[in-house]
Amino acid sequence: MRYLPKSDSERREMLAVCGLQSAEELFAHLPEDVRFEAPLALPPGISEFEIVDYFHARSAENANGYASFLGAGVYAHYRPVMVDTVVSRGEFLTSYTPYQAEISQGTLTTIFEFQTMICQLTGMDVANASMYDGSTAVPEAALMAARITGRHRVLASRVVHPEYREVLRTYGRHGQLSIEEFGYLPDSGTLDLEDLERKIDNATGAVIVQSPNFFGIVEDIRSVAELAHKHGALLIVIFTEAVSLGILQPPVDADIVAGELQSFAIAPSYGGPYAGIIATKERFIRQMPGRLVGETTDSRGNRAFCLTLATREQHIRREKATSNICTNQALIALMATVFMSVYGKQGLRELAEQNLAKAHYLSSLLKPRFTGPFFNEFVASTNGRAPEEINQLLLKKKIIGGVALGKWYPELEHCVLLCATEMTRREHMDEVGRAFEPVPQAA
Amino acid sequence: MRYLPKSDSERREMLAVCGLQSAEELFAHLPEDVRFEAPLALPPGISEFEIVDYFHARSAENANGYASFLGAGVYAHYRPVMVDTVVSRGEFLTSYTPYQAEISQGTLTTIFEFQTMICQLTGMDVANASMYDGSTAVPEAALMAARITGRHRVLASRVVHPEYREVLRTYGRHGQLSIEEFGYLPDSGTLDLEDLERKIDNATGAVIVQSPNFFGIVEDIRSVAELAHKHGALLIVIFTEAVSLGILQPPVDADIVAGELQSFAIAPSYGGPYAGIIATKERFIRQMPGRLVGETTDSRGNRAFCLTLATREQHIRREKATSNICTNQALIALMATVFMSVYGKQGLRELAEQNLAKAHYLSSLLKPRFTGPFFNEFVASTNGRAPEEINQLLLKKKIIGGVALGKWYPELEHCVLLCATEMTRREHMDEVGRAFEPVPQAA
Amino acid sequence: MIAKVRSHITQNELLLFEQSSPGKKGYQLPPLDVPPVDAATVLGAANVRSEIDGFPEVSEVETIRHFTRLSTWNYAIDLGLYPLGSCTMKYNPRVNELVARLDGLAWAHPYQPEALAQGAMNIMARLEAALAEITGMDAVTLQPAAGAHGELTGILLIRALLEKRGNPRKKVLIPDSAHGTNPATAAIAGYSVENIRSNDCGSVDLAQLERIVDQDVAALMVTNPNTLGVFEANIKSIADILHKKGALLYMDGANMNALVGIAQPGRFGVDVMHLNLHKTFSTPHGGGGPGGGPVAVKKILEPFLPLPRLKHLRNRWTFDYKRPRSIGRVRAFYGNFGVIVRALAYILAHGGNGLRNATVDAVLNANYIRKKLEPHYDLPFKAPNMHEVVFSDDRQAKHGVRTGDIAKRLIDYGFHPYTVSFPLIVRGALMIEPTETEGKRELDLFADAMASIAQEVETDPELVRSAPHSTRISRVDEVTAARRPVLKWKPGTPSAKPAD
Amino acid sequence: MIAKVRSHITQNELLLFEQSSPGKKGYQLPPLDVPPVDAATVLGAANVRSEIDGFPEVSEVETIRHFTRLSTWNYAIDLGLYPLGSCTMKYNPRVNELVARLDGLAWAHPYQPEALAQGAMNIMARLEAALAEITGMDAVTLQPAAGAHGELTGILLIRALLEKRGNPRKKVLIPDSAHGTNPATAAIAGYSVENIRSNDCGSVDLAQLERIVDQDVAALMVTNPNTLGVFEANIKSIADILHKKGALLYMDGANMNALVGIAQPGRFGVDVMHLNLHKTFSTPHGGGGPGGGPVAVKKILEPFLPLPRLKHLRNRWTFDYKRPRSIGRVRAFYGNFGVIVRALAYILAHGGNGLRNATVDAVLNANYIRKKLEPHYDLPFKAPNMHEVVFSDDRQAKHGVRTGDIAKRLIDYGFHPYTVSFPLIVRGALMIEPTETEGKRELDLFADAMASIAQEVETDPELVRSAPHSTRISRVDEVTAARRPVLKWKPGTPSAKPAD
Ligand SMILES: Cc1ncc(COP(=O)(O)O)c(C=O)c1O
Ligand SMILES: Cc1ncc(COP(=O)(O)O)c(C=O)c1O
Repeated sequence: MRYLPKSDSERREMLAVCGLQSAEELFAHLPEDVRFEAPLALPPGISEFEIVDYFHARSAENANGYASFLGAGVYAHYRPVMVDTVVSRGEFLTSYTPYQAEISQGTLTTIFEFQTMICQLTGMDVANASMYDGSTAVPEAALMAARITGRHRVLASRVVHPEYREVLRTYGRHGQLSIEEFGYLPDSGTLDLEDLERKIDNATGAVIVQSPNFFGIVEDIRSVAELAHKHGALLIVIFTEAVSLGILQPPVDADIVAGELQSFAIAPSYGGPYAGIIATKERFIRQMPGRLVGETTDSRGNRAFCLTLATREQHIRREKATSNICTNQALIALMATVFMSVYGKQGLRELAEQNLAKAHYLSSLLKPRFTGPFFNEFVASTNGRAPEEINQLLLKKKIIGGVALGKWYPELEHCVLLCATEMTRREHMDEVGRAFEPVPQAA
Repeated sequence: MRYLPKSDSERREMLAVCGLQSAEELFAHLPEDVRFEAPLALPPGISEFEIVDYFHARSAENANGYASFLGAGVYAHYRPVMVDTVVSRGEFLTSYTPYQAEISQGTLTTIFEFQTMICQLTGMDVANASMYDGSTAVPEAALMAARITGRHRVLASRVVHPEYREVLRTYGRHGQLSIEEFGYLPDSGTLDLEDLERKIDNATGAVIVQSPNFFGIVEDIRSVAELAHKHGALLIVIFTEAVSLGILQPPVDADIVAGELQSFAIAPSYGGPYAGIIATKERFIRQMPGRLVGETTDSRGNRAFCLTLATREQHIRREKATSNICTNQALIALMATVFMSVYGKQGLRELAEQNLAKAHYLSSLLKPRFTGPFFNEFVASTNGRAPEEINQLLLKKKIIGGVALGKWYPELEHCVLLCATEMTRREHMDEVGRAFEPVPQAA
Repeated sequence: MIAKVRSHITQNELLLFEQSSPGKKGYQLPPLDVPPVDAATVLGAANVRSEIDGFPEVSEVETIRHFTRLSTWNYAIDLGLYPLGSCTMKYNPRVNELVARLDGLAWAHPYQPEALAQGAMNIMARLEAALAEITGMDAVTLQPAAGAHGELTGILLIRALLEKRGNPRKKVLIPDSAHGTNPATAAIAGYSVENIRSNDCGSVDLAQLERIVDQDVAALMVTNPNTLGVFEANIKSIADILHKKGALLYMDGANMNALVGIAQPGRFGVDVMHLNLHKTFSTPHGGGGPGGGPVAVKKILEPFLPLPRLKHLRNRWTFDYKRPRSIGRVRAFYGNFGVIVRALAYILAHGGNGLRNATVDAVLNANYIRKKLEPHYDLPFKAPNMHEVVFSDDRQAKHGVRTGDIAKRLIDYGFHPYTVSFPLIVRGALMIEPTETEGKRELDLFADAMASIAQEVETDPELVRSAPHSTRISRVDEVTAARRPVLKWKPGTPSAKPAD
Repeated sequence: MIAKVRSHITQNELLLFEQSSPGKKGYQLPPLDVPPVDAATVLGAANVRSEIDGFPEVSEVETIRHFTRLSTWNYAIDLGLYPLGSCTMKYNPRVNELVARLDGLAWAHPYQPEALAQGAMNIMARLEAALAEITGMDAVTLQPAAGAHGELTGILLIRALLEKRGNPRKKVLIPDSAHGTNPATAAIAGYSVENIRSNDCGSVDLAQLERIVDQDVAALMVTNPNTLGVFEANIKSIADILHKKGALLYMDGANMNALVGIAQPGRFGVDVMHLNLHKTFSTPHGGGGPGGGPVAVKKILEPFLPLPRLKHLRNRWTFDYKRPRSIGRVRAFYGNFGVIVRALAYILAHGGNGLRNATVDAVLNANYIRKKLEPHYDLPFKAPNMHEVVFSDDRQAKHGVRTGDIAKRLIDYGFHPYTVSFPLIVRGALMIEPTETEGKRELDLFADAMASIAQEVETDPELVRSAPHSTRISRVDEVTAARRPVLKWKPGTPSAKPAD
């Protein structure tokens, strides 16, 4: 088989060295009753040509050539060719976690650059080398806050991504965290500060908000921070649309920032792999989950990088570790690193401005449900029509419409969350505008 | 601009170093009347996103998703993923001709392996590092033969690829070669040895034949060789379908082999870039065109490779060089090298056998025009129907039929050259079979 | 004698920030086809940031050179043997990279209509079925993002089942040979960890287990083969002991590369286990991730699996969200789909028999290495090993050379080191896992290198202690890195000579 | 001081043949969906070969390691400055690689129906038009595969025109500063070559030219800017002299990177010229090729261009084969289409003004290098230079160090050498062309290296003469290679230590 670099004669030689007649003897020590003699009920191996063919066929069964207005945590941004060019280098693609610094400086250096750029973007002091994704970064941040404050009550905004909140509940379920939610304002679509004020108390360890929130609306971080800090709680700020950081005030008043970098040249890929991050203030470093790369020197005094502060991690601390995470999303974080390098300071700003302009053009054609300021997605009202009905019209035009919100927000059953990015074309937005126009009622 | 790694401040610094105020001064010495002040009448530069878009649109204007029976010098074989993986390595893709051996051993080693494998395939003693393509390798081989024999008369078989013969005529046109053709046998489709015998004389420097010939038919090289050698002429054997060498007797009786490697994982790419080769006998080395890599040692006695016998080449010999070729097809030859490594001894044989089987299945559904043995393409008779008519029927089924031969061989006006490879599916061959079935005549 | 590498020039390279100059660009955007908006107006001036301090400004050519140069400082599977024990660093087929990037898959949005996602759902369903067959379990979830994530999922499933039975219980038992993620996971899941000592064959001690399993024990997390590469011969009795007391058996499947096609955990008493797609199923490690940590369970745990679940209804795949007993989501969306695609491509390439042959070669390679190195290194546990083998630095320690030093010296010989000082039950462990994708020649060169180092330890220990000597940077000061952490670039730094 | 590189380990690697073992496989074919045939039966036993002696048998993982390891022995543009004079080694945009591989383009067969090839024909037509605009010529053919091939095409066009005028004439004039392909081309085209001496500014001597141009002269092949990087100021007078005598002016466009957007050859008397897509238009050199050598001509030569010609008829592109005066094909099909795609992508990316800006930066870089190196190296020709600059080793020769030695020493400093001993009119030439895609920092490091080597020549000439010292192989014995050519691997070889 092409993945097995041995000829049969080589196998025989090696068995001989091991003093064995046949390969089966290698398993002779296994208890009879655990050995499994029947062949696996899987079809025989196929050629590369057939593999490509098979996945081409599957790919063709998915949407192809559709314009899409889906956002809601996963955004369609252009992926510079440089990104796959870099991550396809075998030296990055097929290397392991850089524990052996002397032959891993390539990976270590890119992670150090990644940590630096995430700090520059978020206004935090330190950022880790990645988490699985944005959704799992949320409970990790909440647990971190609990370790820091010794408090286990968590208040999460209802306009945090619904699936992120579900993940938080799953992690919380076993009792270490007690999670409650607070509402949003029905007119502005921003979080309801008064509701938070009513619910927050001195047992509250963390307040969790998202900005831009799930409705695409920019939250007023400072006032939440003040409220949280007044009660001795930490503020955790989440972002799902990293491109927004190109133009929005960074969440400097947060204690912990947890986010998703999918927007940085990471393909939607039906939900993963993506890259989450956790960034925080200097003083919380030792409670941080995940890997960290630090600068140091080699024995000759040259600058060098290595994994550091490992005493937080499971392979040293075991049950006392700050998290159980081991394998993370290094290669995906590298994609984001290359993306940030390609766009740079001006590019990220200009990219954000284009997203802003496109989304606001789209909103000018529709009836926005909320009044709060938004970045590249917003909630539109269907004027009482079923979102499904409008989306069906659009599908006929090879357009995938927005996300219907009823399933998460019954009160928004006639609302759709639509996203526009630099890739969204005006003619498609105009189509969407037409599809939303009230259908003339037969008298 | 993204391809220009300078900031304006850096430009100013550098101009200052040159003692200049403005970049325009760099061109001050150009005569007024040659300087061109108007901007080029070309649209402004576009983004990467738009470039991809533009070529996607062009690509969509070409055939997509068609089954094809086109061969005639360009063959649709599967391209192992490994091939583009290797040639996309910047170290291979963006390096220059390996004149500086100490930092070019990667390229030099692969070329040495290439030369070796071409010799193993063709049965020749030496092979060069590549020519532009198969068609230009033909006149280069003819000129080489002329240098060796001192004779300028060339006899080319009419079943050599018509476009290859056109290129030969163009090169010959300026008088250094006088080119005549000899025919083929109307029943077998093989070259007409008697016609050759009639035409060959002691002024003939080279006899040029192709095998498998343009009709896909295997020629009897030995008897042509005997005839040519009897008259002191050299035999040049051409191949356009390299995969045939996996199963066919190598042309060991040839003096020069000139061929096209497109079949070895080189995309059809609307006619190029491909890779031609010239291989020959030891004693003719010094008359060979093109680059050669040789084994040697470094000053410490390590095995090393370098370009060699450069005294044949234009940069040393100038007007006395064996050819004017400089840039060749190195990266394409590397594709072929990777292909040969992936398939190897058994794979190339099995691949050839599959091609053989597919083509013979197809021929069993049609009416072959000739009786000679063929590899993966053959001429089918349309029973008097216009090839166009049949191909139009097939196009409706998203099948591109064979090549109509009338334009090159008026006597074959009702014949089509069809090719089947390992990629050709039985159901499409059956469709072709049906399309060729005689249409019932209205009485 | 060092036969595998020679020294050659490699390019130095500054950090992006150190190459940045105002106005350099690596991007261009298409012209805007809608009216521009004023950010301050639509967002409110207070919400608009000033420029991103220190963010790089470089051109495209500098970007490709930056990452290309850095890449040459790495070792990788594509360059040679990567014998990290427990990590299963095998060849990553390139066709898998190609298919994962097909437009219809790479650009699929998790919320696009199911009717326009059948291809993706089909791929997931097919991998779930294949993994169920390989493990001999009843159901599989692909949602976990990595092994540790799968562990957490698995323990939460156990907790959910026990809760339903009336008592989640308090403790999870973990052998002292286990990987760190096991205890860390149990803790996050709210269990206290009780470490159990391995017997002198490195296996779980049945008698001891009998003693400590009681009504407080929720589960035992066992790795099989264990981290010594030794198969837990008593696995069925272990399962019985637990089951008798109403506890469950969790299996860490990180070492499945020793069992695929040979033995099915579902048949030897395992209730729940995870797999590492980035180990056993060849998806690339990418310098630390991404991975995939599917969890396979027996029927009793199936109702608790994370939602949504794939369901086949009227010839169409659909997601089932109506699962009242589910533990809920462990991550957003459906898992690391791109990794799932690669793992399926790997399974399709091998097929049933092929997967078994791969296992056989993996075990053969480990046993071959064992035979070759036994004369030179101490083998603390003599039980037959499967896909990996663990030596100790006992003999070398006498010369003041530890496993970490031998590892660094291996670098000079052109190899990536084995796993150092794990498992903890072996003092100064050398944990070696060659995997099946290594040929005889590469293994022989490795064995020769290890033998030669053993020699050097006796003749010139300092040479080994101060290794590596041939890399572009010498041994790194990890102590200072941790004592005075510098975790991001600051203007003015570096104090030390940069690699330029 | 060497600031740009450090030494690091690189993997050794045997030849494929030396790793081969019977039965190892890197391939698998799909099952045959038609009946197998017996080769001996259908082909005749005599036509069927026995197995291919010595052909490799290796697995997929060995293949990727083989080529990955070998690649690390190369220098490349992606690693740094490649200042080869006359070669225009500029950055090769990666998006061009992507678009050239789009299925509809990469899998287009040259004989597919024109109706199903409009996209490809459109791309070719658009590049023809862009090149006509850039050169200021009237028509362009994309058929030639490289520069030398373009030269041959151009000279054959001239020959065809002159023949039509009644006399093909005998001679082609070529300045002694010309590239070797020029005389080689003229010879193949059946012309005798008359070399003309450059004047002491390195340019064509008008007076001399006046004297020698007669009825036997078919054309002058001039490179402009010439190979010293100097623009032929008298180019218009040169053209006049030739035209007065019924001869034509051929321009070797290899140095167009100095003129794009600045001056159009079509406006200064050139009748026919070639372009190198793999130089001026950024297509990758790929270790020696492929390239593209389009030829641009004035109206008078248009009827003779190779066939087929693209024609726009009723909103459709078609190939015109009815061109009685055409010189015929210079190659099969239509040219190196894949290279054509990349060149067009490059032109689209820059646009009109962008192309001019690139030229300006290219000339700026060359002049910057000139200024920086003038204190250390002898500049034989003082005329203002454009995109490249040529020094001589005059000063260093006094210490017994020649340009070739300095070139090898540059390797230790982390740079690819400049072009050595070309053009021939400069004794011991150092021909330096940085191109526009180099930043200030890379140029400064290069200038520092050159200055430092000039120092070393005075303090320690042997150090330079014996360079390189830091590469995996030291200086190569090219003499023996040529004296006893070993041009293929034979079992039993190598006699020398292999790189393993
Ligand atoms: C035995 C064992 N268990 C668990 C893990 C954790 O898996 P992951 O790194 O995918 O989270 C690993 C891998 O490091 C391992 O080797
Ligand atoms: C001045 C000059 N003319 C002609 C050529 C030949 O071009 P090519 O190598 O594309 O055949 C070259 C490139 O080597 C050159 O530098």
